[in-house]
Amino acid sequence: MKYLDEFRDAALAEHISASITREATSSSGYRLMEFCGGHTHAISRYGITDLLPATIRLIHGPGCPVCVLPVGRINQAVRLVQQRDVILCTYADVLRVPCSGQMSLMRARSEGADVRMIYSTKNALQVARENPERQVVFFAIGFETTTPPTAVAVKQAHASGMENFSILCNHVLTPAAMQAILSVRTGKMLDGFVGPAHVSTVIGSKPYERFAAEHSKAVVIAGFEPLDVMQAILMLVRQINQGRATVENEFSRAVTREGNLKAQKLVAEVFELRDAFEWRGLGSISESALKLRPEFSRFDAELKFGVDYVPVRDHKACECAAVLCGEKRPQECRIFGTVCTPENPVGSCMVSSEGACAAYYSYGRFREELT
Amino acid sequence: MKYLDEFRDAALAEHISASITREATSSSGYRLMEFCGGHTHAISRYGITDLLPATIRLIHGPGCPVCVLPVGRINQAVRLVQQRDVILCTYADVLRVPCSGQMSLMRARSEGADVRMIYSTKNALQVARENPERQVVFFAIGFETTTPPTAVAVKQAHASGMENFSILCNHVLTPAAMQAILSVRTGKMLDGFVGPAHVSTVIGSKPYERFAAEHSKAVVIAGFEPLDVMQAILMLVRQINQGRATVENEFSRAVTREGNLKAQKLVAEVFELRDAFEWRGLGSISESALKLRPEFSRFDAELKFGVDYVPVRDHKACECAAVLCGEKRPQECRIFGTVCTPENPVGSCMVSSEGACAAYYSYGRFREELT
Amino acid sequence: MPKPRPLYSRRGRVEILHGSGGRAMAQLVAELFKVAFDNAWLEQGNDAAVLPQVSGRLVMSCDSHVVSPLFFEGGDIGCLSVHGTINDVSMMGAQPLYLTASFILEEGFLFADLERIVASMASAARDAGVSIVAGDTKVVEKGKGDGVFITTTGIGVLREGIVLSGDLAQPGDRILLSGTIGDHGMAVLSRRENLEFDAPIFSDTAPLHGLVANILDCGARVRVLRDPTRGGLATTLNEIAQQSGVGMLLDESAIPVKKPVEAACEFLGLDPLYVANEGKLVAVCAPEDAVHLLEVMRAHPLAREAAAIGEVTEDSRRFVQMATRLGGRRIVDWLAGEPLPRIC
Amino acid sequence: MPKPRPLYSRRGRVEILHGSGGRAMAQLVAELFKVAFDNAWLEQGNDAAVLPQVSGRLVMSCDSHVVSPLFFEGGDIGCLSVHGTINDVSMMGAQPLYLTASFILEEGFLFADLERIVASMASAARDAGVSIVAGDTKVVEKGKGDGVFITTTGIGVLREGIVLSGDLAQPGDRILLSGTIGDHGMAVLSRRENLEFDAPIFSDTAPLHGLVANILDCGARVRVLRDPTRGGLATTLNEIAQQSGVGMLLDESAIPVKKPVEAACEFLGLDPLYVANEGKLVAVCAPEDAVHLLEVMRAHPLAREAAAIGEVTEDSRRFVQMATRLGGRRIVDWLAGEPLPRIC
Amino acid sequence: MCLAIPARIEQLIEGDSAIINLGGMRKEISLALVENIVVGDYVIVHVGYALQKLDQEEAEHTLALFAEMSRMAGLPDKEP
Amino acid sequence: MCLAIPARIEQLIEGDSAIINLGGMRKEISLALVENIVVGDYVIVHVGYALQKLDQEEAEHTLALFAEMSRMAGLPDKEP
Ligand code: SF4
Ligand code: SF4
Ligand SMILES: [Mg+2]
Ligand SMILES: [Mg+2]
Ligand SMILES: [Mg+2]
Ligand SMILES: [Mg+2]
Ligand SMILES: [Mg+2]
Ligand SMILES: [Mg+2]
Ligand SMILES: [Mg+2]
Ligand SMILES: [Mg+2]
Ligand SMILES: [Mg+2]
Ligand SMILES: [Mg+2]
Repeated sequence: MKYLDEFRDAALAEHISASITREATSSSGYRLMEFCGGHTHAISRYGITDLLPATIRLIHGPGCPVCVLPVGRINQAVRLVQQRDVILCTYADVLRVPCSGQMSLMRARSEGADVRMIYSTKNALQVARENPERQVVFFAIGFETTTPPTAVAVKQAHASGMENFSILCNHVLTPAAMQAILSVRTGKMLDGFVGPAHVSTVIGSKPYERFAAEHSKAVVIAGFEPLDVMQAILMLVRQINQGRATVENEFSRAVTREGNLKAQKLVAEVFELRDAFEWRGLGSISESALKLRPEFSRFDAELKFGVDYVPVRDHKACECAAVLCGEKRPQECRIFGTVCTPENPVGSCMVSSEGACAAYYSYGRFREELT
Repeated sequence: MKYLDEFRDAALAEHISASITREATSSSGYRLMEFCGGHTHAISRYGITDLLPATIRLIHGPGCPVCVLPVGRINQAVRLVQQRDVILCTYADVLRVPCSGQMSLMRARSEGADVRMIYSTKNALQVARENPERQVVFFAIGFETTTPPTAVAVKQAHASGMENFSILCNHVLTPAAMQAILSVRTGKMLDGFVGPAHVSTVIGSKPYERFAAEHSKAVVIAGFEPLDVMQAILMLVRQINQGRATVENEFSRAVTREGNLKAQKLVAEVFELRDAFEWRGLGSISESALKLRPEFSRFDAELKFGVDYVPVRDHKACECAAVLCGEKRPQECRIFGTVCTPENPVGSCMVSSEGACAAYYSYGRFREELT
Repeated sequence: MPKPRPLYSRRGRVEILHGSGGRAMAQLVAELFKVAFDNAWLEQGNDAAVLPQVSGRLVMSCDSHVVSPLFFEGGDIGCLSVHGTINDVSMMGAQPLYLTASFILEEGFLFADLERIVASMASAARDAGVSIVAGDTKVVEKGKGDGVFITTTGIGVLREGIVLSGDLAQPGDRILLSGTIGDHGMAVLSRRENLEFDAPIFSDTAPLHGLVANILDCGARVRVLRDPTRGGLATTLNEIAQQSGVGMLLDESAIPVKKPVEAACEFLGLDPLYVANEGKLVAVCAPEDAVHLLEVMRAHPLAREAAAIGEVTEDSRRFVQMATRLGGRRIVDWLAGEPLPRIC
Repeated sequence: MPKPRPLYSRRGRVEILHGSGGRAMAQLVAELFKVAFDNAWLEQGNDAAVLPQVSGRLVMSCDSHVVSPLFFEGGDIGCLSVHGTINDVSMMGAQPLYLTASFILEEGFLFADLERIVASMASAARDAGVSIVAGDTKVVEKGKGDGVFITTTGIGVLREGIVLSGDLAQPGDRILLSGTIGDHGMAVLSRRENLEFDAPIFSDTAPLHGLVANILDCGARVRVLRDPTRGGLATTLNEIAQQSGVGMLLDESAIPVKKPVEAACEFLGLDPLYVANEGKLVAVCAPEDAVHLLEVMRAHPLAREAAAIGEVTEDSRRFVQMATRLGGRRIVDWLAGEPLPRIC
Repeated sequence: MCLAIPARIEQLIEGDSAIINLGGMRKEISLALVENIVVGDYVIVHVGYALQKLDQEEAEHTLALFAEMSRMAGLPDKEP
Repeated sequence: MCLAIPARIEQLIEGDSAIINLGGMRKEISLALVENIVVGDYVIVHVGYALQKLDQEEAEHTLALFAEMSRMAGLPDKEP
């Protein structure tokens, strides 16, 4: 597969590895946050840790939309689909996220709720067209990548006068999360970020510039292939060694400084900033999420069905918040691997294979006895 | 079972049989119509034919609500449930009645329509209560026995302000059918009727008096147990031998001259006469069926959903019409037992075990080679 | 590393992942099925069970069980699925030895119900002396199943000299029935939605191999054994008549039916001849041996009410006829359609 | 009396009465199943099949098949249900002989589809030299099934001296895989609603007993054979590691995956290690015999792309680990949850 | 037509309903179509409704008539 | 986060859509979020939408950079 296989080459990996090992010699080490779950996944799946020197300390970031969704948001969707005769469509990733009362959308389905897995917002519109007498709600989640497709769907529903389609909007913003990370202890101690890949194809590299400028953090935007991640680490090591803090773009084949203006425009037409939004782990962050603009408010399932968001506390043993801030490693959660497993996740980080806990459990736990 | 077992006694049957044999000696024979499918069923199931002399010729009447329903009425129900998102409830007997295009309500269900078997009108109301967001239609059929329970259901729906319940009304009247029989050739040749059992518990014996008075037909109202039927035959033989033509009541344990006035009143409150109704076999008969009174018209599914009754011809080889008038015996239909079988009925008389063709096929066909 | 907690709890429900072949399924098998069925073959956890060599002809049969409701007076889908297949194997005269059991679970099915069913299967198998040596678990999406379907296959061994088959009935042979009919079907119907009624009616579900062994050991010349399940006694007799190319003449008054079963049938317009049984058998035997065989059957706890109900006749049309209790005669036909309650 | 017309036609649909045990069911069995599967045991129409005595240990296994869609590139639920069970029997080293097949049909299912499926089963059984000797047909109400579910149980015979079991893998043993992984699962997924894609991907469904015979005849010391079906190669290897109390170390670059399968997996966020196969096997053998065994496997048409993919290690934690193609190392865990397409 | 069965009223229950008993089978039915029903009465039950009260005297009368007719026919009485 | 894959545009189809080809796998995607796409372009596909056109020159450049960095590190070139 062109533009994939080349970025998974073992010989090149060995070269980059050797460079990193040779150059990452600072005795204080390199505390680097891979912002995205996509990076976390690549690191785990390819065993990249084995190719890095001990001076490199990789810290998982909050860039997994499923992981950062607070419990109350899933509760809200479960309540809606259980109490009203709606069809709830969503991406498969969301189905198994645990919420209050040992529930999840998958379990709600198993008890009779009409929850459907879709691959694309197109499918959700299709479901609405095929069930004209029923209400179809799309549970929309994701960062700036997944938001434009939702915007397209809402615009299409608007244009065709659809009465039975709406969304539960949980779209969130990456730069706001990065900003929030920088305000916590762990964040302040970071030396640099492996910056978002696909999010950056949409928003461009420009939004990160203030983190370099104002917080003196090195940022290298990197693709999700293993060589991308390794190269970004090398580039970060070099910036740090040189005492620089700038935004560099390793993923230049897909990311420009301005990003995808067409997509940005579409999003801006349909959505506007929420005053604040609660994130799991990061708490309430102002202007960190989107809501539908007033002219599209009839597609807002929250208003349409009067289902309010009610914040709830995480499971009392759950350390997802700390994990998402990079304050704890998965194996430091005392229910990791016992009560909380991929089959029976207690926290959201154990659900997606991009979640830090799931990634460590599924790919990395052989290291445990070794460290 | 009290009031059942006593009326199935073999020794008494032998006695009555002997009486009939001794008395039914007219060389012109006795042409008696058992009006009801209930009688037909008892005759077949107990092998009563073996207990009667050759002079007794029993002719099946049209008293089977499933048999007399014209194809177009089933088409109407199928159309409704296939084209609209309704739940259609009906008695099991109706499910397999064939209609146009090799369809039936059962087949409509197998293709996805929501058709539900109920045992009582209570169940239909229950379905409506449990599915407030859907329209529930009760396909109401039957003679004067089944009509009062429908009336009760409509009144209850009315009283509780139900918006999602309605009926497709196919309730028909027994005396009108008896009148129609008397206007066809076979009917004119009859010597007497074994008159309806349970219908008469509701309407009483009085409505039959004109058939005795005006048409000089002997009528003996009889229960559905085998001794009831045999006793009625004996009573008819005696009337005929004596040249009398009156209404006698063998089923006096349940039938009075006036019938059940409370039930009659309920029916009259909810229903009124239709100008005319088409019967299979008997054609259109004026004032032979009921419709909802104007004050209950919002429960009329025909009006509510705009599904008209469209008369259609029976299957071209089907002899149900002739069988229902007593003009042909089942085995005289050329598709009997080959194309038309209980598993794959072509005509309605092959569906219910009270239908003349089904009864003959399932219980009596061993006689075929013997005659 | 500490052991992960069990993946199902009595309060939980079946999820798609319990049938996906992964760790959740492995744990379900280990914690539920292996424990309940408790035998070395399942314990091995291989793709197939390796069984000892048997001597004699093998007899093999299968049935899927889809009963609704799953629990009813006198039994449940679990014991039913064990008895149903044991009985089919037994009807050839074989000793049933091993079963496989395959579960198709609907997403959302309660584990508490599944446990109850599995326990019922385990105890039915134990009582009957057979082992459930292999199994399978699939989970289908909500709305694509009906709680649980269980398919069992049984094998048994047939000793030399036993020849039973539906095509061996001969004119003159006697037809014996091991007890009352209609109990199972009416027990299930009495719990069916929209029809519920109360009655002292209990499914007759039971394993018949013990009774069969007695029948085969008594020396009677038995031609056919068959359990009148779906389709009822009427259909089973028609099958035999069809296979053997004979007719039959039954005596209605000789056919035992329990009072409440008869009453419920009357009420709903059903004929007990067409209602399913799960612990009864029909035996066709040489006329000279009928009296003795009937005695032998009646000595067994599962056939105390056994009765001679008719005889095999010569009839090229293969009609099963019956002398009615009123003194007439009629056909007892195959079941046509489904046995649904009538209102007319 | 003339014969009634057939009760099903290609244009018709399954109705409840086809499963009620009456004449409609008898005709369906006679006109469809008996004709297609065509053997003396079904023809007899008894409660169970009486099979000849076999010599050797018996091997028995069952599987329910619930695949959706029913038809896919390279196969359908029919041949799958035959291969699936034959393969489980074969994995113990046995020669599969007889199958039972139980059908749970959803009301409204097209007879044309059923005929196609039954024909596919018949030809798969014929090709594999096994007979379908007993069966069952149930019909469930519309909305309580999913077209058709097929449960098959197979028995086979195991000759003296063959001992295969999942608990026999030893540190040092080699792990061989008979060909590419993920073909079946992706062929099915490519036809799944909301996910449809076009790709030259074909289910690998195939009967493996011929390949197994060659493997057993070649003299190699084989410890375990297993077909990596649901849960994929990853889960199968974990099962073996679990049973044998060992670890494994795989070489990612040695595991064959067809290009389009790899691409489709990438696109949907799936890992081919967890995608089902229906015509592949894993063999664990003594290290000295691995080269020879690989040659033998590659000589068989169903294993031309066979590969040595790793070795058994000592590991009390029973981890299956893998050297990634990048040069790192990771765990290859059991399948957790269901293999659903990811968007993140 | 119109399958209906005589059954004994075992218990009157609220909502103008009753429990009938037929040979040990008990089921709830509606009394909406009949009047003055007491426990011990027999009613003719159809689709879950009592259609009419059974007149027990008339029933005995009919049975007596059968016997009498037989006698008139010069046949032996039915054995008890 | 945000699984996305570079795939080649094989065919433009009506409704602002295209068929992509990825290693032989073909699927319809939407082009609603991108502009000026022609057959032969590579796009980054996410949940059925092209998110961005892939800049093939930049890709080659990045790969060259990898090689160069290795050379700078004094390691042998990757074999072709
Ligand atoms: S192990 Fe589970 S509960 Fe603990 S931090 Fe991870 S996901 Fe949260
Ligand atoms: S055999 Fe069939 S078509 Fe002919 S009269 Fe009877 S029911 Fe009608
Ligand atoms: Mg297997
Ligand atoms: Mg069977
Ligand atoms: Mg059975
Ligand atoms: Mg299996
Ligand atoms: Mg269901
Ligand atoms: Mg049987
Ligand atoms: Mg198996
Ligand atoms: Mg298998
Ligand atoms: Mg069977
Ligand atoms: Mg379905």
